[in-house]
Amino acid sequence: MATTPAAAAKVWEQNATPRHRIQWCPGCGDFGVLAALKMALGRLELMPHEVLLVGGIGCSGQIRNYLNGNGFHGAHGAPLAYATGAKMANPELTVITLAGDGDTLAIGMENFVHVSRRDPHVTLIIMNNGVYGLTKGQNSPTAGLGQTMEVHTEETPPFVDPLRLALVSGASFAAQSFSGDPKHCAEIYAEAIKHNGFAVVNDFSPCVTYNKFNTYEWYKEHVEDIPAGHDPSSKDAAWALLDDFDRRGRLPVGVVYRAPRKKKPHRRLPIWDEEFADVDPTPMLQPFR
Amino acid sequence: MATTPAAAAKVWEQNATPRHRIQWCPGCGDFGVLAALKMALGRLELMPHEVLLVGGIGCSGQIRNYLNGNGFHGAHGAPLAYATGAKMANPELTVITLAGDGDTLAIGMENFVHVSRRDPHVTLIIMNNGVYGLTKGQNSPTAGLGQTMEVHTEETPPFVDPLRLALVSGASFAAQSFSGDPKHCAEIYAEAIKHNGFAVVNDFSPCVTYNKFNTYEWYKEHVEDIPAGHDPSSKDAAWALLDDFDRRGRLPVGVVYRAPRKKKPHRRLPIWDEEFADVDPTPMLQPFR
Amino acid sequence: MVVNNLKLLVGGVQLRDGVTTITDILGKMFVRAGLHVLAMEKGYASTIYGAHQYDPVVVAETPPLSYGDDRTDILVALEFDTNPDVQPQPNRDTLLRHGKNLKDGGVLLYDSTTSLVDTSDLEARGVKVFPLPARQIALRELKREVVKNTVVTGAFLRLIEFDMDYALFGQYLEERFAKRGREIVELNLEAARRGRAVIEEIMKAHGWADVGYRLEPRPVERPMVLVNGNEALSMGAILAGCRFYAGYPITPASSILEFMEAHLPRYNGRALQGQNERESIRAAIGASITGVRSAIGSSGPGISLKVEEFGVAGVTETPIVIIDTQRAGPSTGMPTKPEQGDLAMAVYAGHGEIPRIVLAAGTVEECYTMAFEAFDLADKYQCPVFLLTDLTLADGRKNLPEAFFAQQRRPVVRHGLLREADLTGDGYRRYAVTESGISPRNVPGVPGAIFKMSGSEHDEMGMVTTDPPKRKAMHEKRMRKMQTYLKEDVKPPQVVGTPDGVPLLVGWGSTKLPLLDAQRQLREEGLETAVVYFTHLWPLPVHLVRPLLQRGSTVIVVEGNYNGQLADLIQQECLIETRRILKYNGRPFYTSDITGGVRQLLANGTRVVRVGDRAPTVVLETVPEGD
Amino acid sequence: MVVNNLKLLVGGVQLRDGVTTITDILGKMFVRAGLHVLAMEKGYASTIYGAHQYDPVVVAETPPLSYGDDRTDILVALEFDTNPDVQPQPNRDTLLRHGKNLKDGGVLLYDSTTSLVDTSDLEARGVKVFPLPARQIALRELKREVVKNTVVTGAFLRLIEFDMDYALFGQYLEERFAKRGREIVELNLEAARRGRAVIEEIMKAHGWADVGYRLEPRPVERPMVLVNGNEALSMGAILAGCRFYAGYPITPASSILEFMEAHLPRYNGRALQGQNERESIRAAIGASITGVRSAIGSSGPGISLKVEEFGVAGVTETPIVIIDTQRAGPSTGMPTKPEQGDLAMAVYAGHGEIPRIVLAAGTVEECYTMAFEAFDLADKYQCPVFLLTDLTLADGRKNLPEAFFAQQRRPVVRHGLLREADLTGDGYRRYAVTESGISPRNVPGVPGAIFKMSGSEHDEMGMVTTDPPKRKAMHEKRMRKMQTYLKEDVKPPQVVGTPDGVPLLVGWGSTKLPLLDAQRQLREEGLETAVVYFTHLWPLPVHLVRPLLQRGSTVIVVEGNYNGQLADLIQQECLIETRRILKYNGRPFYTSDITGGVRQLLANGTRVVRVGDRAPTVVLETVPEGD
Ligand SMILES: Cc1ncc(C[n+]2csc(CCOP(=O)(O)OP(=O)(O)O)c2C)c(N)n1
Ligand SMILES: Cc1ncc(C[n+]2csc(CCOP(=O)(O)OP(=O)(O)O)c2C)c(N)n1
Ligand code: SF4
Ligand code: SF4
Ligand SMILES: [Mg+2]
Ligand SMILES: [Mg+2]
Repeated sequence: MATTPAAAAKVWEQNATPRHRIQWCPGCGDFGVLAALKMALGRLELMPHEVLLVGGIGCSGQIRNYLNGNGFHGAHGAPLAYATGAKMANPELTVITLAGDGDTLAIGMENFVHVSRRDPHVTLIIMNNGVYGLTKGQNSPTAGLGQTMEVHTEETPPFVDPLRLALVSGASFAAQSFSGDPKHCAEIYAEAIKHNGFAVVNDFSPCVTYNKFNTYEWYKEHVEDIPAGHDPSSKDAAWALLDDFDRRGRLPVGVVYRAPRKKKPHRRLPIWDEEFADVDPTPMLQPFR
Repeated sequence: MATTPAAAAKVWEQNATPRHRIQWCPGCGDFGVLAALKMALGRLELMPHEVLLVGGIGCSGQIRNYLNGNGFHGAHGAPLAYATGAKMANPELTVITLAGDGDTLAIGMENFVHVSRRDPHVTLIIMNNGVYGLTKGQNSPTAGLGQTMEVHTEETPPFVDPLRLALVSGASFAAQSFSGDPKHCAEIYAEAIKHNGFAVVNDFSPCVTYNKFNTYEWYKEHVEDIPAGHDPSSKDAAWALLDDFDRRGRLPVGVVYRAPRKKKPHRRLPIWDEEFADVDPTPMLQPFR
Repeated sequence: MVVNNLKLLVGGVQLRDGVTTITDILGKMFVRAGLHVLAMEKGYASTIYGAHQYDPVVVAETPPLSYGDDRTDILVALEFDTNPDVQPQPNRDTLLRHGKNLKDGGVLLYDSTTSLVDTSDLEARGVKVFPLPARQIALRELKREVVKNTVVTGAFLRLIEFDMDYALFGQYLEERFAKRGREIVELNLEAARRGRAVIEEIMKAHGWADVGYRLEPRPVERPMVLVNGNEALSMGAILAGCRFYAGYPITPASSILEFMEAHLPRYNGRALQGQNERESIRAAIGASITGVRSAIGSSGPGISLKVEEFGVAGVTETPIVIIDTQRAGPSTGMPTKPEQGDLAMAVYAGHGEIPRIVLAAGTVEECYTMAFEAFDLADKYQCPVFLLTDLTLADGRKNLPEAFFAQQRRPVVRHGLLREADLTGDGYRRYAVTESGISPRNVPGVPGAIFKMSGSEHDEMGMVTTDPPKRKAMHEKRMRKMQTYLKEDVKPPQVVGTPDGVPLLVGWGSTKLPLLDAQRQLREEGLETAVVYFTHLWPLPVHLVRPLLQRGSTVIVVEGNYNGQLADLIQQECLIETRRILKYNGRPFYTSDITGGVRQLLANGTRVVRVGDRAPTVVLETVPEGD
Repeated sequence: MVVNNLKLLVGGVQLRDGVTTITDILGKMFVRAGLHVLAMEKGYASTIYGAHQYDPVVVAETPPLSYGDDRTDILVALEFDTNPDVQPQPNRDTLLRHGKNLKDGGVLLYDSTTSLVDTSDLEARGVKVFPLPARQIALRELKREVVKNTVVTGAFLRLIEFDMDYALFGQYLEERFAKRGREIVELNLEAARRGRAVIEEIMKAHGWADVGYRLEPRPVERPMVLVNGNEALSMGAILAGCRFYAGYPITPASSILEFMEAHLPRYNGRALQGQNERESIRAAIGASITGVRSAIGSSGPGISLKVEEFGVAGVTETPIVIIDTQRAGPSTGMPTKPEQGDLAMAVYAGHGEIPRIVLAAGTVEECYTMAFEAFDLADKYQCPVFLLTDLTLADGRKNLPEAFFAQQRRPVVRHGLLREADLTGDGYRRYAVTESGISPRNVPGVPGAIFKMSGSEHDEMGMVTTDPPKRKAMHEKRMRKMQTYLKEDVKPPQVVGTPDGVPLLVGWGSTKLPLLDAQRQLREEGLETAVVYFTHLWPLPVHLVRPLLQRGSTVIVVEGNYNGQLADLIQQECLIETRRILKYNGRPFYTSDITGGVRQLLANGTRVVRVGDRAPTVVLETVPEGD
C-alpha cells in the first residue's frame, strides 16, 4: 500500500517508461483503458511492486509497458495461464491480465474457458476491438458485433460473446466497459481487481484504424449503463439482463455478474532458502519401505 | 447409399476389424455408443466408404476401429479440427467425430468452441464419463457432475456443461443421450448426423472402472426424456429446458436444440489431375503488372 | 551523372506517412519502363502506427545482385514533424537513422512542412538537399492531405528526370482512380506538378543542372511484373494444385493467407483463417486426408505451436506443405525482422522421428518454383514438406518476366492417388510395407476400400500395434522414404564458380544474392571463391555434398542465425569442419558483411565471425517498438 | 540349485488379473529380506482392460546390472481362461508370448481354473510345470475372487522356498489390511496356504524335492526401499525445492503428477493438473516468475505441444525444469513402450535459438540426484533445463538404501534471487548484460524494483527493441550462459574402463545398465571395451568429450532411437565418426543386443546395426492395443 492516496495516484500516473513513445494510433481505444487503469490502480492504493501485469500479444498487450508495475509478456494467447500460475504461487500479488480479443478469444480460447472455471483471483481486461489490430486488421472472434449474417460458411463464423462464455464457463465476475468513458471504466476495473476470483471485463476499445464498423460513434449509440436495480449476485438476473439488452440491440456497460465463491485460502509458496530449512523426507519414503 | 436397408444395416453390424478384440472394460459405456452408432449408420443407409470417423485419443477414441467406415486418428484434442478441414474439403463425406470428454473439453476446448461457431456439417459424439479413462481415471472437465462443491480452489475447478457451452458458442444442434439406452441413442445420433451443421451429442457413457459416482445406476436415476412438447428450434426454449432440468437435478436426454443455419453451398475441392486442366493464372498476375 | 543505377530509400512514420505507397507507385513505373528493381529490405516495426518505417529500393539496368549495403543514393524523408523523443536537431527518424549512410554527393528530399532541418553536415559532404513542404502544399494549396505523397512523388520524378511527361504516372493514376472520378486523377497530376515545381526552383536557386542521378526508360522486350516472395510463392502454390490453405495471421506470413483468401475461391479452393495455430494445421491435415493438396503458412512462433502435428502428418502419412516465412526469434523475438533461425526446428522438431523434407527458397523466383516442388514431394512421399523462406524474401520485391511464370509452371500430376478402378480386390492396405517406403494412397469417399489412418504405431491396415517386428518394419518403411527421396528427387546444392582449391561460400535462403555479390566483389579484389548454395536441406544428400565440399580449400557457411544451423548439419552429416559467418541482429546480410567476414576468417585461424554490431547505426537511446 | 539369482515374469490380463499387485508384494518382501530387485521391463498396453500385461523381476544377492535378456527362470501366468483371438493351444497370452523364453529347466506356474494347458513341449525342455486352479480355489473354497492372487503368491513362495513362516508376508498383510479387519488378514494367509498346498502336492506327485531355485533372506545391513524412477525423481524434485509442479496426464509421466499431488501440499507446494499441455507449462512459468522452483513433466506428445513455451522461458529468462519421460514416438506412437527419441527435440525444439541445458538420467539413482542438479541449474542459468528419462526408468523399480537419499540430498540454495536489501538504488536492470550471461534476478512483490519481462527482444530494462546492436548484445548475453555452464557446471561423461585403444561403448539414459552388463559380458568373451556414458548432453562439453573419444579405437553409440541422436550430436560437435547400435522396436536394450551389435560392427565395416527384429517373439497375428 502506498503512503497516501495522493502518492498512490501519482505513482500510477507517471508513465512507466517515460522514454518510450506510446505506439498506438492516435485515437486508439487502448488509450482510454490505460487512463482508466491508472485511475483504478491509484484509487486502490496499490504499489507498483505489488502488481504483476501480464500482457497479451497485440496492440493492446503493449499496455503493460506504458503502465507502472511489474510486467510479463510471453506467448500469444497464453497470458491467462501465466497469470493463474503466478497467482497460485503468490496470492499476495495483484495479478492483472491485459490482452486483446484475438489473444483472449481466438488462440487463447482454451485458457479463457478453463481459467474461468478455475476462478483464480486474477483480473482480465479484454481490449476488444473486433480485429487483430497488430497483424493489420483481420477479423477476430468478436468481429461482426452488431451485424447479422444471412448466409453462413465455415470461413466466417459468427462472433463470440465473451460475457456469456465467461458466465457459462464459471467466471465469478463479469463486466463490460467502454474505453470511450475512462472514468466509468476505472470504477469497473477497480471492482474487478478487488473481486476475489476471476474477473472478466470485456472492454470495448475501438480500433480506429481497422474496424470501421464498431467505431466510437457506433459504441456511443449502442452502450447503455446497467440499470441501478440490477442484482449482479444473481446468475439468473445476469442472463436476463444480457437477454434483455440483446433483444434491444444494446450493449450493457457495468458489472453484470459478481458472485464470489468460497475459496480455500493459500499462502505464498516457499522461495527463500530459510523456507526450506526443515523439510522432512520421511512421509515420502515411508510407502516404499 | 447401400442397395437395400437390410444390406446397409448388415454392413455396419459387422465388426470393422474382426480380428481385434474390443479393448474396453466389460460394461464400459462405450459399448452402448458402438451399438447405437451401428444402428444409426445402418438406418441412414450410408456406405462405409462415404463415412469418415475421426477418433479422439482415449478409451473412447478406439471406437473408430471397431466400426466400419474410414478412420482418422491424430493428436489428442484435435479431432474436431481435422474433421472440419475434411468436411470443408469434401462436403460429400459424412464426417463423425468420436471422442472423450477429456479430449473434447480439456485439451480440445479451443476446437470445441470455435468449431461450434464455424458450424460445419460434422457430428460430434462426446463419450462423456467424467474421467480420463485411458490415463487411469484422473478428473476430466466434466468430473463432479451431480456433486456440489463447498470450497473452491484452482486445482479442482467445477465441471463444464458441454451443452450450454455448445449453445453459447453457436452450435446449431445440441443433444444429450445415455449410452445405457442404445436404441434411444441411435435415434438421437441419426438426427445429429442428418443435421446440416455442427451437431453436438453429449453422451453419458459410464466408466465402470474409474468413475464410481456417475454409474449406470446414478444415470438411470437422473436422466429424463425431453418432453414431447419441447420446441428444439427455439433457443429460448432450449435454455429454459436446461434451466428447468438443472433446477430439478435431472439430466435431459434427447434433442435440446436444432436450428440449421442458412449455409453457403460448397463443392468438393479439386483433387484429380483433370480437375486442374484449365487453370488460368492471369487473374493472379494482373495486379502485379 | 549516374544513369539507371541508384539506391533509393524512402522513410517516414508508419501508417501515417505512406512510405510503401510511394515505393509501390515508383516500383511499378520503373518496371514498366523496362528497369530492374530489387527491394529486399522493407523496414517496418511490429506496431501499427508511429514507429519508423523505411523501404530501400535498388534500381538498375540489369538485374541487381546487391542490396547496395547500407549506402543510399537518394533519401526521401516523409516525416513532416519532429520526433518528440529526441531533442537535438536534425530529429526526424529517417534523417537520423539513414542520413549518415547517404553517399557523398547523394540527394536528400524531405518534407519541410513544420520546419527546415539543419543539414549542413550533409551539405558539407556534397549532398544536394531538397526541402519540400509537401504536406503544406497538399493541405493548404490542394486542400487534401492525402495527396502529400503525390507531391513527393512528383518531386522525386523530377529529381531523377524520369517520366517527365507523366505517361507512366498518368497511366497509373488512371488505373487506380479513374473509377472514382476524373477529378482525383487531375488532383494527383496537379500535386505531382507542384512537387516538381518546388524542385525546379531549388535547383535553379542552387544553379544545379541535375542531381547526378537519372533513370531512363529501356525498351521493354518482355513484360515484367513486380512481386514479392509471398506473392510468388502463393501463385506457385495455387498453380501447383494447392486448394486448401490455412493460416493464423502472423508476420510475415499473413500476406500469403490474404492472397489465398483473395484467389483460392476463384480456383474452387478454400482458404481458412484459423482461430489459432493448431486449428489451421489440423484443418489442413483434415483437408489433405480427403486428397486435397493442402498447405499451411506461418512464422516461428506459429510453427513452434504446430510441432505435434508434424508428427501426426508423418505417422499418418498425410501430405502437408508447411511454409515457414522465418523471422527473428526466439519466442516473439523481433516479428518484423529477418532471420534464418528455424532450420534446426524444421529438421528436428517433434518427439520421435518422422520422414520429412526441408526445402528453402533463396530468391523470389525460387519462392515460385519451389512451391511446385514442395507440393509434388509432399504428394509423392506423403509426409510433411517444409518450405522455408524468410522475411527478407516474404516482403522483398523483385521484377520478373511474366514469361518466367509460364515457363516454370508444372502441370498438376497426382502421383499415386488411387482411383476406384485401382481398388480391385479386398486387400487394400493403406500402409503396405514397400521397398520405396511409399504406400498406395486412397482417400475416403472413393468406393472400393475403407481404411484407417492412425498416429499411433500401426500395422499395414492401420490398426494400432506394439508388436516389435511390426513396429520396426513400419517405422523403417516410413523412414525409407528419405532414402528414396535421396535417390530420386533430391537436388544437389547449386555451385557458382569452380570449387577446386578455393574457399567455398556456403549458404541457403535469402543470403543467395549477397553471397553472389560478395563472390563478385571478392573476385574484383583478387580472391576467387565458389558459392555453394543449398535449396534441399534435409535429408542432406551427403553423397553429393561431401565430395563437393571436399574440393574447396575451406568451407565457410554464411547464415543468418547464431549457431550456424546449416554448418552444424554439414558437420554432423559430412564430418567436414565448417567455419562460419553469422548475423542475427535482425538485418539481412550485406555484401560487406560477407567480404569482411571472409577476409577476417582467412587472415587468422578464427572459426566463427559474428557480424552485425554496426549496421545500421541507430542513434535513438531506445527504439520504440511493439511486439 | 540356484540360490538368490532368478528372473521371474508374471503375466496376465491387464486390470483384471492384478499382475503388479503380485510383483509389488513380492518386491517389497524380497527387499525387506535383504535381496536386490531390478524390475525395469514392466510391460503394459495403452488400454485399460484386456490386453496382455507382464512384469519381469530380477532378484539377486548383489545389485544386478542385467535385465537378464528375455530369458526367464520362473514364469507365472495369471490368465485363467483362453484368448479368444487364437485357436491353437496353449492359448494364453503369457504362455504364448513368454513360454519359449523360459529357460530349460525353468518353472511354470499357471492358473488352471478353466482348463489344463498342453505344456508337453515345455516339459520336454525340463520345465517344471505347476497348474494351480487359483481362481477356482478363491471363488469356490474361499468365496472371494479377490484372493486369487494370494493363492498364487502362496504357491510361488513355496516354489522358491521363501518366507515359509510367512513372517514377511504376514507383516505385509498387517500393514495393508489390519485396519480393515483381522478376517481379511486371516483370509489371505489361508489363501496363501492353499496355494502352497497345491504346489506341495504336485511336487510330491512328481517326486521333486525342489524346483532348482531358492531365495534366501540376507542380513539387512542398511534398510532399503523399492522405488521407480518417477518416484525417485519426484522425491528429488521436492527436496530440491520444487514447490510448483504442473502436468497434463500422460503415460509414463502421470505418476509424477500423482506423486506431486499427494505430497507437495504437505510441503506448502501446489500441484496442478493442467487442462491441457500448454496450460500446465504456462502456469509453471507463471509460478516461476514469482520465484518458485517450478517444473513440468510430460512425455513426447506433451513436450511437442509445449515447444513455444521453451522459447518464452528462454527469452524471458524464466527458470523451468522440463521433465520428459520419453516413450516411443513419433506422434501418439506406442504410449506404453520405451524409446530415447526426444533428444534432438530437447536440444533443438523451437524457432530461433535459446540457451538450454539438457540432462538425462540413466538409473533410478540418477533420477533422484539429477533432479537436484536440474533445479540448481535452472535457477542459476534462468533458462529451461530438460531432464530426460524414459519409460524404462519411469516405471522401472530398483531397491536403494534409504541412506542413499539422505547422502545425496543437497540443500536448497537460491543463487542469485535478489532480496529487498539487494535492491538499492534506482537502476535495477532485469536483463543486465553481464560477462557470464547471467543477470540479477528479482521477483515481483519484492519492494525496491519493478521490472518488465518480455518474450520479444528487449533491452536491459526489458523494453522491446529491434535496435541491431542491442539485439546482438542481448542475444549473445543469453547464449553466453552456455559458455559459463560449460566452464562451471557441466559434467563430463562417466567412463567405466580404460578407453585407450579399445572400442568405446557410448550411451545415455536407461541404456546404462545394459551397457555395463554388455561390457562385462564382452570382457568375459575376451573383448575389452570402455563405457562412456553421458548425463550432460547439451551443450555438449566438446573440450572434454573430443579428447576422450579420440582415445578409443572406435566409437560405438548405443541408442534407443532410429537416427542415433547422440551420435549425430557427437559428429556435429566433435567431428568424430560414430558407429551405431540402434533399437526402436518399443523394447529396452538387452545385453545381447549390444554384445551382438558390437561383434557385428567389429566384424565388418558396417556403420549401423539396427537390432530388435526378434525379441520378444510374438505369435499373435495382430496384437490388440489401444492408443
Ligand atoms: C503464435 C503466434 N501467432 C500469431 C502471432 C501474430 N499476432 C500478433 S498479435 C495478433 C493478434 C492480435 O489481436 P488482438 O489480440 O485482438 O490484439 P489487438 O492488436 O487487436 O489489440 C497476432 C495474430 C503471434 N505473435 N504469435
Ligand atoms: C498431447 C497428449 N497429452 C496427453 C495424452 C495422454 N492421454 C491419452 S488419453 C487422455 C485422456 C482421455 O480422456 P477422455 O478423452 O475423456 O477419454 P476416455 O479415455 O475417458 O474415453 C490423455 C490425457 C496424449 N495422448 N497426448
Ligand atoms: S491498429 Fe487499432 S488497435 Fe492497434 S493501435 Fe491502431 S487503433 Fe489501436
Ligand atoms: S477405463 Fe472406463 S472408459 Fe476406459 S474402457 Fe474401462 S470403463 Fe471404459
Ligand atoms: Mg483486437
Ligand atoms: Mg473420458
